[in-house]
Amino acid sequence: MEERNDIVNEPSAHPKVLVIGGGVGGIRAALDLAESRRNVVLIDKAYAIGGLMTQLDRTFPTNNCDLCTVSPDLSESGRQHRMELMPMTTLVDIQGEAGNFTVTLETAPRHIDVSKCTACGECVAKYPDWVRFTPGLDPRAPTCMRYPQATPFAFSVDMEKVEDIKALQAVCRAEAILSDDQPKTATVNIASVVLSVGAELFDPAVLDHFGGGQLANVVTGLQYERIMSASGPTAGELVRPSDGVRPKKVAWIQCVGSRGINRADVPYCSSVCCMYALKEAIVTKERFASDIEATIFYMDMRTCGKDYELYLNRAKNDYGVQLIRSRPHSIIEDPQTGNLSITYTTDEESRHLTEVFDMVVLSTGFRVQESTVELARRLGIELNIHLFAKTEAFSPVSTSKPGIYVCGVFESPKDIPETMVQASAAACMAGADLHMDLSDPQAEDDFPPERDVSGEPPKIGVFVCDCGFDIGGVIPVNEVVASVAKLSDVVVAESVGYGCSGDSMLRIEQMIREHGLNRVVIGGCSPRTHETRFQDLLRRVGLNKYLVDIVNLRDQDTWAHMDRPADAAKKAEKLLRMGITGVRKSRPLVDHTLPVNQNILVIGGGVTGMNAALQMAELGFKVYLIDRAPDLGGLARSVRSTIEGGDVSAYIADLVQKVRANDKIQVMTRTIIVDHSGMPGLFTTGVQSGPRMNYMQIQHGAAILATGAMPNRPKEYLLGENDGVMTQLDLDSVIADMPDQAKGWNQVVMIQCVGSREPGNPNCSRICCATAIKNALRLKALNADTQIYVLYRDMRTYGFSEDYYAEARQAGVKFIRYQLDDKPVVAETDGQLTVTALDPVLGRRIEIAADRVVLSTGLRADDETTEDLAMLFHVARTDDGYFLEDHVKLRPVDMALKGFFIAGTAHSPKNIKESITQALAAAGRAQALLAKTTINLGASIAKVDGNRCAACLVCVRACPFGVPFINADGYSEIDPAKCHGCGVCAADCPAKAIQLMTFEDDQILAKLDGLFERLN
Amino acid sequence: MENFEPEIVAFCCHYCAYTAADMAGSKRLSYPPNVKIIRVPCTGKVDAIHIMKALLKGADGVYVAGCLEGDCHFKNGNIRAAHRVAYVQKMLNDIGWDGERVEMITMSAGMGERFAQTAKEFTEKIRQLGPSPAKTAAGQAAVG
Amino acid sequence: MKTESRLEKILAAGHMAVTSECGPPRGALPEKVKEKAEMLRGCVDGINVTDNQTAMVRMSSTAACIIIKQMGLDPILQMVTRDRNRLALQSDIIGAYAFGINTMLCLSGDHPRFGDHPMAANVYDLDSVQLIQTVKKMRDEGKFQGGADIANAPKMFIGAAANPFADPFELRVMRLAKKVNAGVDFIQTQCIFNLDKFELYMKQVCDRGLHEKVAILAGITPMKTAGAARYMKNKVPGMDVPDEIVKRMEGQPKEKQAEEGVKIAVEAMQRIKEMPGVRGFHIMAIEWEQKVPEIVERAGLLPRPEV
Amino acid sequence: MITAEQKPMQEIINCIAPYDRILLVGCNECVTVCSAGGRKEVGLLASALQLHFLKQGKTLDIKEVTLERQCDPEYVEELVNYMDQVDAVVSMACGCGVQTIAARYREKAVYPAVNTKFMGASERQGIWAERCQGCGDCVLGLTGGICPIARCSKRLMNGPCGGSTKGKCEISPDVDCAWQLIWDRMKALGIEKRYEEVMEAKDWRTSRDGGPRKIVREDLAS
Repeated sequence: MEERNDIVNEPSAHPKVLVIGGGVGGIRAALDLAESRRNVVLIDKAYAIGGLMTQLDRTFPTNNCDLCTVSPDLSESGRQHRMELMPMTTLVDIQGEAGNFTVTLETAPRHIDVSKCTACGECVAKYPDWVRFTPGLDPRAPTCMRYPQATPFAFSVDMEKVEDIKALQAVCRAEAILSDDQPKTATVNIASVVLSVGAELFDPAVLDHFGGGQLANVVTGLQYERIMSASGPTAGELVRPSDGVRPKKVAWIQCVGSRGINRADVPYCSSVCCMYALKEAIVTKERFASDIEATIFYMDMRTCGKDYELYLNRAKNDYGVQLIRSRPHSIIEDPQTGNLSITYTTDEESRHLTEVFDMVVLSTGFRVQESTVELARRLGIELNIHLFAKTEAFSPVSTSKPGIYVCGVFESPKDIPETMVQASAAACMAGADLHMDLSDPQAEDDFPPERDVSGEPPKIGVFVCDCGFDIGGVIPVNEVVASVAKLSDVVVAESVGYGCSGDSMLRIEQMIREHGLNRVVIGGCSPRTHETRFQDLLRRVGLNKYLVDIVNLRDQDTWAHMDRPADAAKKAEKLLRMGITGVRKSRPLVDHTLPVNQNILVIGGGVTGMNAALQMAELGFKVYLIDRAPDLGGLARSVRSTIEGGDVSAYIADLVQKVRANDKIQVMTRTIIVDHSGMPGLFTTGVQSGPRMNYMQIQHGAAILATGAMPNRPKEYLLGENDGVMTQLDLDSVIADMPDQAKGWNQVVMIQCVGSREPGNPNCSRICCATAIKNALRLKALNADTQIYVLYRDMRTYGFSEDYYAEARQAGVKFIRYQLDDKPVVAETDGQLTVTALDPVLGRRIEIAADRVVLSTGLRADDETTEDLAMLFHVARTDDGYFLEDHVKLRPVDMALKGFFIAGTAHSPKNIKESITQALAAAGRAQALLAKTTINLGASIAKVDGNRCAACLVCVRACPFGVPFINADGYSEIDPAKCHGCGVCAADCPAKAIQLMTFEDDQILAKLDGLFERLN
Repeated sequence: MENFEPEIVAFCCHYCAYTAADMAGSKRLSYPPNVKIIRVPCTGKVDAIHIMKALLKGADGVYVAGCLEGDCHFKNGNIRAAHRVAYVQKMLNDIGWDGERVEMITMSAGMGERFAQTAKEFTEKIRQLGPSPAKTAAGQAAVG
Repeated sequence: MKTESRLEKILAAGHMAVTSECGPPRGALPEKVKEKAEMLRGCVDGINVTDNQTAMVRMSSTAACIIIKQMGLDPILQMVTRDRNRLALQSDIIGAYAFGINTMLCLSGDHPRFGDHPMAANVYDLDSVQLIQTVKKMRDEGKFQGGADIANAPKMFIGAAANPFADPFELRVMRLAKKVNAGVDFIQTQCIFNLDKFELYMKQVCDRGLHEKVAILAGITPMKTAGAARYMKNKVPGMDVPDEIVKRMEGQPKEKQAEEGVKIAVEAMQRIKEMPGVRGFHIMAIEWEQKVPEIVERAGLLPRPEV
Repeated sequence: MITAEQKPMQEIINCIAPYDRILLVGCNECVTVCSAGGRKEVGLLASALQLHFLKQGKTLDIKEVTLERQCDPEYVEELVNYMDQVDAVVSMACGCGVQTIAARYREKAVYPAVNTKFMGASERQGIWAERCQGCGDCVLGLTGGICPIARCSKRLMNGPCGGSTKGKCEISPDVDCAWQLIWDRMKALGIEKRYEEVMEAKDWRTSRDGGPRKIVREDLAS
């Protein structure tokens, strides 16, 4: 990847996809496109990509530091040759149509030649005012880069403020400062556009009742994130802005500017604030002091994502976060202390309550920027009433203009995993407008030739990250470094800040060159996530990538032992010693590759599976779509209408017809999976099909699990005993098929969270609140006089479905809140159903005679199916039986087993629109994998020393995959293309003739030597 | 031996136990820092010699942590490992050591809690058993 | 007549022969031998003396045979190839013959694993077929196995065992034929409980005409208790005890089981008598020798003919 | 191959207890194949012994060497440079290897660390079974390729004894009845008839019974 500041006038023969917005969504979309062999231009008006996420301290539900999780992705983008990154660039014009647009892009001057800038920081040190960015609260961040791992890692000069350009140029030893840099314009031929421009967070300064932006200790959620962040203005210390003292009582106020009817409010729900407030509260207690009181004032707790309810329970039960259901109406500051009084009322108490806090965090939601509205106008796409990009339920990432797709918050408010899913989906759609370039070989190997280090004695460089405060906040990194610096063969030992940041990487490269290092030890986070990054670093300096060892100082030391810092430091030293002694024995190795099978197996023929199949077929892949049911359609066949009024039945019928008619899709119904083998890119799955259960084997390179979920039907509230009690799904068909019957009902009671959010099935089913509202509105439309009561715990009409919640209230639907420990009671006397519940507003129990009681039973995992498949495929599941993605945040459709993807309700409960989105995303991710013509098997394969081999056959018999054989020369031979790298043969070989590369015995023993301080 | 802090080596398979250990870290689950992990692709890779050498070089306890039965990424490496650990336990008993100093543990990648819990339990067990006989015996000197 | 054997004479005269056995004591107790042998006087034509039966050390078979011979009875010398090589076997045969012992049974013997010296070396220089050959060669050619001449060669009436119930069943008749080829004169079978299977065996024996070349004495064992029946069914290799026999024993109260056992034995003998090719009975009343006269009588085989 | 299995640990420990410096010698032939005395077992035994003596307070110096073949003097010669650094030798080879070392290095005590068991074949991973007793006069051609001497508990040459039950030997249900196997093979080969030919008493002179044996190939030995 090169940053392009020069004029680019691409010939139309090589069209590209334009991705607008360099946040996590845009990066994901661009990466997916580049991986699937499409050329991409990624533009962002900021001067480094990363977006909002890089400003966050930690993300839920894992409470990881975002910088650490996102930076490998950013660096990944840094090595994609098909990607042009254009920071400080905006779109000024677009002409043409889908498949053949011409866009005009304008790049603002940076005044720095990024190809020369080494990000040394000298310019800022000397002239801090001449830099531009204001991250978070402090106008002058410790560095002038937006965050330490910024890509590209170059500075930008604010020419407006520069008084003496010559002086500035003089401090730059790299001669990178350009005095006469000018804006540049480029026209590019593109096939499609992905819009991932995000949104800004609401500025609460306009709200008088919350201090109007004047109160020092009232901050927004994002400001609070910056305060907590290790790269933030307080260097990771949690202190009050007014006096720099750590607060003892912190309050969060939810829905600030959202779900409101007041001036400056928006009516929709911003979807993410409940979770981020909970996260900030937990992290506050976890990282700073468990005795800090954390109180959240909320309207409804909307923790309806995958496993989010568990997170809510953790916040309440394990961390003691106070949750007060209320809407505070004012904050008053004590001018002496800077403390803040919050006045609020609750359902239960009619009088005003007041409580004093040291600090108040306003959970502000998303707003579309004015510049985005302008961009939409320029692009010619329609916006919805809230000024977000308009999409349809059955085409969730398509804007009103063909060829322009949208993902992320600009489509609707959403969190990171949903953004990632949508980004992959949008990339998949945008990619379909542009043929995959299979003729072009994958240009990857422009690394310099490898230096032969075989004759050299080990020269080791040890580089230890402090990972912000995650490592450096627990152990004295410099002391630990000093303690290992004296070990033999260690030439350099240094602490490098964020090891994965651009400048640190550069520093390491420089040290390797300078000292002629031939072995490198990195102390930082888990090699599971960061090994590739540092392996690439070695390749860049001409060293074999297997000459580096990553010592897991964070995940397996400082994180786990933060309560015992002295012991953690000792352990860090020992782990580093192990790394050093181990890496001395490492050898240069060559990776092995195999061709990829281009077929895809889609399991599950519901809406999700069919969409994924169609999309893959569209992209030109052969699809096997299997379902154990006799017909396609899945659960959606029992849904008639979406909340927006879309006709689901007609949609399904059309979808089935398209799938059946597509000659690239082989549909196999009544089919079950019986066996599975192979490796990513080369799987073989055995299925039995049809009434005779005929066996056949499917060869495929990847698979999408879209097995769906089951409608829940718990035996509660007389369900199944009384005909007047039904589920929302039942009601859906009554309304559609027997409207006259429904019209005659006088009173209908709906009960939410039946069989969800309680012991046994602790998670939220996500879809039921909107479904209840949808059906309530449909009933009201049939007969406005029907009285409808919705008994609920929290109304979770996230995003724009909040509109329908408001509409339902206006239509006279009554909402009565109940508690888990005081559930409503449904009884039947003389054929009359009655529902009794405590009305918290009235403060007494009410009894409602009901013609129908409708239970919102939601979904539960198809436990049997997922268990069977998990066993067959060796993939993981959550505790409640849904498939588990590889990374809940950043890889929500990939599974840990490479080549496997999940989509739809097999992942977690979701509505049709969300399921389709994930289906497209899975298809996109799968094609990115299949676009690779070869699959890298790595170098971790077993190797036989023919001289030692006794041809005893132990390996031949021990290998779980039957790979070794005794060759014509009379010794065991292991085909590297077939070896899975488990090492069983190496462990069993009685002649010790087999070594598993990268895990050789001498390396393992050397690590033990390092641990026990027997260095030789 | 009031302040005896055992030194423990854990051979962890990449796919399950090592990931579970990372998981324990990301959940900030505390466990004894005595445990030092050596990553292996599969517990089936752990040679009986590795365990013996770890003890010889000074480990007070060694455990091998792999996937749950039936979940091995390589079909049955964890079962093989369990047999080897049993073999080493017998060998240790035969030479007058305590076979309890080595153990096979299984867990899935998502079981951060179990990783932390078993690390605690094993460390506690070794603490009860006391320092490695290699350390306590008089006249010990550096070996191998 | 090949020999002086009483058994040979009985058979030659066309009588149903009856033999029984007595196990020598585990100690130098000649009176024990006499006591047991005395019980059999007058009701059998020959008394087998076992050779370290079940691989437990007992008084030597040769010595016990001498004692019985000296009582005026007719011992049958059992000899297993497990404990002695061909030198010892042949010298013992000569020695026995020197005391007038003229009938013997050639066996391979139970494996030492089952006895009280499982650590003992397992000789098996010869197997039972080869022992038959050896004894025959000594008798008919007057030569040792190694080929040298014998002065006053022992003339032994040669017996061997056969188990009609061991596996593989199809080999049992062939194995009998092999022993016949080797020169065996009479056969004592394993205890017979499964009469149908024995009948089938005998039919095959007769079909091949083997019954004309060798005298087959059917093995009979009376069971004392239901427990014994179960034990033999489940634990003794090569023993075929049908379920109905076990059930029949179990169907009786404890005190009547012994009587039932005798009854089963007698009924079996009645039926076997009618089977073509059967030339007599070998009654193995282990540690229950006193019952033999009663059984022989109830089977209608008393008194024993004089020859 | 010749099979062997490691001696009880205590026995080995007792043997070497008087010594401080041990040469532990493996063999890359049969004992490697049967996982009794190859490079891996040498490493394991060495560490086990060191651990044992460490507990006694003694640092046992063990040198580990695995020879290509311990029963050839030329290979055994490779040990010569170690001999002045060790007090005793422990061999993990079969008895042949132990004796070859003993013959070459007369002044050093040599102890076997394995019990040499039998000539056998592997049935599957980790299981070896006896197949040959080296009788010196092979009868396999007569017995359908299954040796009654090595595989019948009683070395019976003329058919199964009365203890053969369902294809198993009377001594254990884990042991196949050799004669059942022979009979099955004979049937498969269509040579059942041959069974009835009496196999004469065997001449055991060609076996161990004839005294220690030697093979001399004049053409090679000259």
